[in-house]
Amino acid sequence: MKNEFLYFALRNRKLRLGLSVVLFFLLLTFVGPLLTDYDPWGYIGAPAQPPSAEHWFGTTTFGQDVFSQFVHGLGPAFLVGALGGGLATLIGTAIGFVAGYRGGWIDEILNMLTNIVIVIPTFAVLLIIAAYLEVRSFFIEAVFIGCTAWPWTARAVRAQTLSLRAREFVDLARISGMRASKIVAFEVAPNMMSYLVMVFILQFGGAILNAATLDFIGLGPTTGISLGLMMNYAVLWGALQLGMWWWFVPPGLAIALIVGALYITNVGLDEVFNPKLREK
Amino acid sequence: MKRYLTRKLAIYILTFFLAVTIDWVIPRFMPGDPVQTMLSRANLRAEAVEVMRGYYLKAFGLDVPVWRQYLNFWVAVFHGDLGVSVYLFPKPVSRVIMEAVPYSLALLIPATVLSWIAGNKFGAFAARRKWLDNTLLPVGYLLNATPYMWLGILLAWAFGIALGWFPIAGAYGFDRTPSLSLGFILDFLWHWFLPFASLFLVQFGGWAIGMRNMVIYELEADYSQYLEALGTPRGLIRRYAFRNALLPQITGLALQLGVIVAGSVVTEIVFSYPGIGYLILQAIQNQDYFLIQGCFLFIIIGVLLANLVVDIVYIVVDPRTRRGMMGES
Amino acid sequence: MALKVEGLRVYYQTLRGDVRALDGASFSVGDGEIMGLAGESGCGKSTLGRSLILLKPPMKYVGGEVLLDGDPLPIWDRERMAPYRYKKVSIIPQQAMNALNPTRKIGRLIRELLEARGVSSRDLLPELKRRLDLVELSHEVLKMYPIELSGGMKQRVVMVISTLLDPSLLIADEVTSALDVSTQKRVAEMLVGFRDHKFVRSMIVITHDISILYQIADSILVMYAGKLAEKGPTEAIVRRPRHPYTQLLISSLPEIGVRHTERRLSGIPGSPPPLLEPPQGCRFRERCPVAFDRCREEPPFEELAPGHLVACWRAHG
Amino acid sequence: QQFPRSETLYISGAAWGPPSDWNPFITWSKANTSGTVGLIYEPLFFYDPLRDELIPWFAESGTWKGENLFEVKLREGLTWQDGVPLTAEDVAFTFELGKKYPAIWFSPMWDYLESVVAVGDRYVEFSFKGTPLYQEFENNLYNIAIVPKHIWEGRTEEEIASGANENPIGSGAYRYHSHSSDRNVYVRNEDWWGIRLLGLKPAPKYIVDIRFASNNVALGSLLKGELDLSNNFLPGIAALVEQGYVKTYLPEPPYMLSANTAVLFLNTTKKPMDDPAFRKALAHAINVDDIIKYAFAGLVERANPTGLLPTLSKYVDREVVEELGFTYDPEKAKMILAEAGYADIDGDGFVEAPDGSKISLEVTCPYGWTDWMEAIRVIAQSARAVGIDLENKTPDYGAWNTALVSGTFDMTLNNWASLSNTPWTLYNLLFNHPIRDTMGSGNFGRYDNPEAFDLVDELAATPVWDTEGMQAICSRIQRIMLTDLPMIPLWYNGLWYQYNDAVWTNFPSAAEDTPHWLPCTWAGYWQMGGLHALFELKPAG
Amino acid sequence: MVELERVTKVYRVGTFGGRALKAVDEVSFEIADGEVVSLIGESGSGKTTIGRMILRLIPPTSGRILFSGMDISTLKGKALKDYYRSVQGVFQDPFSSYNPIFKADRVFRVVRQEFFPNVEEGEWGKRVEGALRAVGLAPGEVLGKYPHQLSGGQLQRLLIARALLLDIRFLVADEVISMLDASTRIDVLNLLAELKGERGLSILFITHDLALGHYLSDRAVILYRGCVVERGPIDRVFGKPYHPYTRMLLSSVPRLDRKWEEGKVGLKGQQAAPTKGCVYHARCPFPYESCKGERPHLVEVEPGHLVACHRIGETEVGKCRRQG
Ligand SMILES: Nc1ncnc2c1ncn2[C@@H]1O[C@H](COP(=O)(O)OP(=O)(O)OP(=O)(O)O)[C@@H](O)[C@H]1O
Ligand SMILES: Nc1ncnc2c1ncn2[C@@H]1O[C@H](COP(=O)(O)OP(=O)(O)OP(=O)(O)O)[C@@H](O)[C@H]1O
Ligand SMILES: [Mg+2]
Ligand SMILES: [Mg+2]
Repeated sequence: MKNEFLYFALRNRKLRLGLSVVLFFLLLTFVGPLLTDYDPWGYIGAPAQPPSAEHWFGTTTFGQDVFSQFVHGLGPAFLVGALGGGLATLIGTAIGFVAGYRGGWIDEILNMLTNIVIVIPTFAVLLIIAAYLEVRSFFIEAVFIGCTAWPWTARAVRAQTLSLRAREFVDLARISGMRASKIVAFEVAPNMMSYLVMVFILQFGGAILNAATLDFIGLGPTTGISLGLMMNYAVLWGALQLGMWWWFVPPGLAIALIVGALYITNVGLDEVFNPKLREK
Repeated sequence: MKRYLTRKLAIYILTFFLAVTIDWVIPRFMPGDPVQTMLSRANLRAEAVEVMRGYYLKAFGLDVPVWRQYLNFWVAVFHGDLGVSVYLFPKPVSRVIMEAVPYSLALLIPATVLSWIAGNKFGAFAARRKWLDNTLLPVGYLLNATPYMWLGILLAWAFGIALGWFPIAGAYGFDRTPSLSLGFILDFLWHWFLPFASLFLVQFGGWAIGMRNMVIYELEADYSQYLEALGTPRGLIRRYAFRNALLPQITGLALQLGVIVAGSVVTEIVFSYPGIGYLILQAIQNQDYFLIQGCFLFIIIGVLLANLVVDIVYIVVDPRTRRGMMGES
Repeated sequence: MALKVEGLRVYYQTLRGDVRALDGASFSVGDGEIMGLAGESGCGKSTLGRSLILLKPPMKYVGGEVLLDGDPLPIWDRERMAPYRYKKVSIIPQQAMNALNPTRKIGRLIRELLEARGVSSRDLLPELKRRLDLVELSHEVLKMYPIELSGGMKQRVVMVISTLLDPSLLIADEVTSALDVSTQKRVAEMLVGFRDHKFVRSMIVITHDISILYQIADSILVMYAGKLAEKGPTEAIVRRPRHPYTQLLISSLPEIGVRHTERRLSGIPGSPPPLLEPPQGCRFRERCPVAFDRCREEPPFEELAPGHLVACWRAHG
Repeated sequence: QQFPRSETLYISGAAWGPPSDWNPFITWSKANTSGTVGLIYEPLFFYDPLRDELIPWFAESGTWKGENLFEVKLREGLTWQDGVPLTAEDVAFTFELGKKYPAIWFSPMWDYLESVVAVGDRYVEFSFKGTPLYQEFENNLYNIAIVPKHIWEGRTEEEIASGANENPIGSGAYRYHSHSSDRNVYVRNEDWWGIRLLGLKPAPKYIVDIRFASNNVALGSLLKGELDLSNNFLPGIAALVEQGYVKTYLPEPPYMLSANTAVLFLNTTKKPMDDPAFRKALAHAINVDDIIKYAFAGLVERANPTGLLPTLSKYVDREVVEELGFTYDPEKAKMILAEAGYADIDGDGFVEAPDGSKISLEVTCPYGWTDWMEAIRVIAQSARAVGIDLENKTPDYGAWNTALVSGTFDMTLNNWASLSNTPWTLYNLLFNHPIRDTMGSGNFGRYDNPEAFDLVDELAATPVWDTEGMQAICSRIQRIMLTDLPMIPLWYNGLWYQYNDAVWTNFPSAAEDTPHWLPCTWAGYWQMGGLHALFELKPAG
Repeated sequence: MVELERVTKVYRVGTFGGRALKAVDEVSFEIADGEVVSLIGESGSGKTTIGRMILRLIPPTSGRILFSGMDISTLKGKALKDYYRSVQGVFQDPFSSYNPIFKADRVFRVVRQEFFPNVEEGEWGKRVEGALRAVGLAPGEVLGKYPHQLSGGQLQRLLIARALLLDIRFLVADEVISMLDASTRIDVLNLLAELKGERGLSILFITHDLALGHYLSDRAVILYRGCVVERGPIDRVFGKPYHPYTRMLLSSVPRLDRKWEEGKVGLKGQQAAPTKGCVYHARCPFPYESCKGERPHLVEVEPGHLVACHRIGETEVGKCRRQG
């Protein structure tokens, strides 16, 4: 059974493609900073240079090295993705489990909460809260994103839990005297592992996008560098008008590729776990 | 049905209440004193500032205890009075918003509706069609993964600056004033196109992929198998699958509304399109908390209404929910 | 002969190799005959039924041919088979509960289904209503969604739909298994009624419950591990089974009136062989109380008495 | 096309937000409709900073008839845009609004103003109690816009102090035409009194004042020739000037005139900024040239250590500057630090205070002010280079503003003293007093020096014609300032100005054959040369 | 041992629980020590619900369930665990009774964790082997395998073995054999019969298959729409059924010794849900007027044999005592 998944996983083109792109960027995150010794903020070259051997991705209007900014910006993207996506997954899963397993009025209340968070335009709240903090860090940004992105996960996990809860092995666990929390942790959750992984992947991608959006409109971290911030700077300093495509293309492309690859990985995984979806 | 609607309505009302409260609370606890901020721009002598501060605190209704401000706020909301903008003083917030709303809607509604329809059609069409599925869907994923602003920037750069085909800022040319003339409408559409396209494309990718996955599920469902066993042409089976897959997509639309609104905010920012999103950024940057409040309130109401519409549409389209709600009789 | 099957082999393609779910089946079903298909779970009953109408991956056609009313059925070709489906061969699937599109009213579903096959639904409406009456459903169901019907009602709706074009052959796969005794009885009787009314010419009724077959079937075909074990008239199979498997199967069925304190029944020891790499020779050999050396060879499926075929060396010997 | 291109001047750079009012008394928001004062409403005088002289406008003349009496003589034949004659009554009415309503910005004038009386149709007499604040008064003369009594007298306090004043009727060269969220449109007032009385007629029939969402969009429009004159800060403009795509006032660096002084305020209530030696060291540490080079791409000039703009250079005491001025000299900075007892004790590369406590400071500017964000980055780098642990932080505007006025920041940039006819404007900002809980109008670092405060007060009360008296006081202020360095003037923010002469020509510039006016459309600058530039424009081709 | 006293269960159904569905309606019966009781009824008659209530998986809406005289709804914590030491269940679907991602013998480990944390590894292994032998499984064949590698019959036996590890006295067997093949069914049935005989186990045997019920049980309880319509010793109920429903059920059973009589069973009546009167009257071949208005009580027609039918009270057995 396990080998079968592995077999399909190795064989799945989408999974392979998606994972290799993500891994490539992950590798770049770690190796990239070693490839360049320019300080991402340092004024180290002639301004507004197109890509060259010296500056692989060219320079900004201030003469900063775009490649250096780019590789240093990848880290925060992954960080926010992992942290924000992880938090959203965690909250969503916890709420989904409790609502689905406990049922009754707890379910009703959690449902109501979920509905409310879904209906409230969280992005607008995010904007306002982000503006509320004097100085913001990637960590705080990730926490925000995590705290607002969980509802769909909660819904999905709740539905899954409901259907698992009706399975007889849960009854069996109950008449074995297992506590509810234990049942959720050791009977229900392991069954949803593949699903949770997929949820996490989606949340990961979503968090990266959200963070980029926040950074772009200037509500991201007030220190450090990120891909969204790069785009923000590029646009603010007229990179479009001055034709400095090398400044704004790489960060956006990287985000699109990473998130797109994550999505494709997700479909790949879905196909691996769900025989019906496999390519015919 | 009635019971269901009452429940839903209750949720909506509660949400509205909470959201409006959050809306009221957050800006009030933001750092910075809006009146001070406003006056510091005037660059006056200290004596004048003191006097004017008192005057404007009163004008903005900030001279009463917080709980009163809260109650006053609710009273005002029901009178459609959202206060006076600080940043656009002395313009009432409601008027500022009303001027921006048409532009936002002009972008958001067509982009969302058209991308939903087109994305779903396309996704359903591509499902289980090997060639399309393998070539065009990766593009769909990439589109859906593209940050709204980046696509906007790319389009603006490629079509606005490099090729110079479209303008990249504003809702209409600087040499025009709004009118119902053909010239103006064409000019408006010309300005509208790029922001619309970037919103449309990103969403299109998402819907197409969602639909493709749903349709594959449906095509594997028992009823599809049965129909196939009865020799039903693929056309009909696909039609059924499409229709059934559409239902989750409707719910998806409701779930996505928040994201779409966020997308339209950044798109408006990229294209300096004078809608609510753009306004909200201005309001935040200028600490105009009455305006922030107003924009947010408007978004809340908009999203709530859209959700309500989606909910109702869902009831109308899906017999399963209708039945579940009405009981078996 | 309404249906004649010769050496039909259908495998499932899996990672670990082919699952030989149907490994050479030859039998025929006569005009107006209701043939029961019985056997343990996983012995290939559904595979046989499905392969006669819709053979699709991971099912793989390996060999054999099928003649329906004298015409060969191109069962290996999904496209070419299409015109035969419904009109000639029809099926009541195992998951009848979920077989109806949940978002279409029954009436509309039927109309669209018929029109897609080029049949005028208006012409068929009176007949449809007559058949609904026959299965004791009110005409109101046409205006209902599947979810508004109980399982038994859906089952009957599917029965009516599947037979609306009077196919020559109907495959009814486990149609009664999920029902309780009273409904089971009525549904089974309705199946017979369909045959009696000539809605269908002949029928293959798949079930693991031999006692139901005893009530309705004209003949019974017993399968074991992808192979045919025994076929014969119902009475003969139930009263004088020749294959040891059939014998054991029947003797393990508790009957009303039997109590364990009085007569202790016993099951068949052991379990069926894996179909991935089935053993040579008789596949029942391992569990057979009367197996002997010869069973290492594959026993032929041969006629012992008129219409009574058995694949067992002992029976032949 | 509603506005024929050849008759329309497209400008930008003035509006911060969508137009919201046309009330000449709401000074902070009139930036959104910058032409309210200057194009629609007019003050008694204009002021030309390039020549440092008042230009009589409504007023034919203004005369000090003694220390306490100022008489203005109006021109003959002035009219409002609705045709009603403009008389001394209107002037008196306008000034008296400040007496009646404390919420009007110039009402503090009435501390020393006794009365403003119309004498006949053409004379207005301003009489004062005690010594008037001459400097402020003269500044106000060209900043207070006169409103028509016949329209405004029926209005309530609220309408006057905070009304939107839609469809404004003024006296100026342009009338309100229309507006939308990203523009103001003005149309020439063909009946303007100036055409008759001064023989001046602005060339463009229409002025469309565009508010671009971001400067880069303005740049795009300017390059395309959709925009004629831009007062936006456009990064990268230097390269485009070199390539001849656009033009600026000066043909070579810094390209721009100076508009105001960027000052680094140090919070003197906090350690170690309370130590003059530390402040001095910091002043020597900051690499202003780098700021100019990177943050502004060479578009600005290093500030005089006194902070006074070039237009006011006659008030700079060169000897004092010579003796006490600071330059970029990191070695000297380190030396001063060392001498004052700042040393790196724990070996982390940063100095500790003489008492051994750690120093860890922040320099701030509002988030989104991109050029300043780069500037404080350089400041922080410079400071770290001499061993001062300084980090650059960019809070949002509101938070920044709160910290600024309540004195919770360490160091921050500010440039709120605008181009003016008097050095008092700058010193009033730098040495604003007394020290209150909220310092909303200057002296954010809460530098407390009664001697300096007295000098500023003395300057305020010095008659404007007494240049020498002013110079003497300024010199003493400068000595205190450069000795103590409570704040560090760094560079002059540019008067951003670039134009495209495809449609209009004869824009002001430093070139010999072009007019010399302050080419600015910002609020408050129309009367400082902006309008005059329009008189000189010529259609191209 | 186990006694149900007027137990009622009402489910709230519909999207928001808008409607009430009475799944079990004032059911009373008891199961004595060492007795096997069959709970028989059509689909949806509430059999599983009763079983789950006894296992305390769901609470009754009203009424009491007593175990050795103790109301089980009051059990908590340790007392509840003790209850589960004596009372266990085996469910219908052997495949879904196992967590598919774990090995099947995990069910034993859970029992050890929860009930015998102090028993040593080796000792425990012996006990498991003993239990497996008791249910006729070779330990080597089943231990360490995943559920999908085992047959349904093996899995059901594993579950029974699991119950045996505890010193159970009462077993709820909910349709334990309906998913099994005809040939393996009988083995599980025999196993249950042995347990009863050897260990004096009481069993509530839930089934809709009358033949199986008869094979195993001492007494039968016939349930229709949540109501007990007839109950009594198995021979009596099957031998001389009084209630028309019981008779209909019996006549519908497909048998190998005789063919069905022509259908008397109507299907149409199944849909209506009577709120008052006899639950069965819509389908009853010989209804009285009174059947519509008044719900019949259980009446003892012969010792230990109770029937709820108006016809009984008036014609066949004149003098019988009315029961609760
Ligand atoms: N999709 C599949 N892939 C691989 N093997 C399959 C597949 N479907 C069925 N099989 C195998 O084929 C054999 C026959 O299956 P089939 O469904 O025909 O049995 P059946 O007799 O109908 O059983 P049941 O009574 O459980 O319906 C079984 O051993 C089964 O494991
Ligand atoms: N969790 C539940 N929520 C709502 N209704 C339920 C629930 N469980 C069971 N029911 C309903 O209660 C009634 C009795 O159900 P129960 O499962 O006890 O019947 P059963 O006799 O075991 O039937 P089957 O033979 O089909 O298992 C049915 O109508 C069923 O639909
Ligand atoms: Mg089958
Ligand atoms: Mg049940």
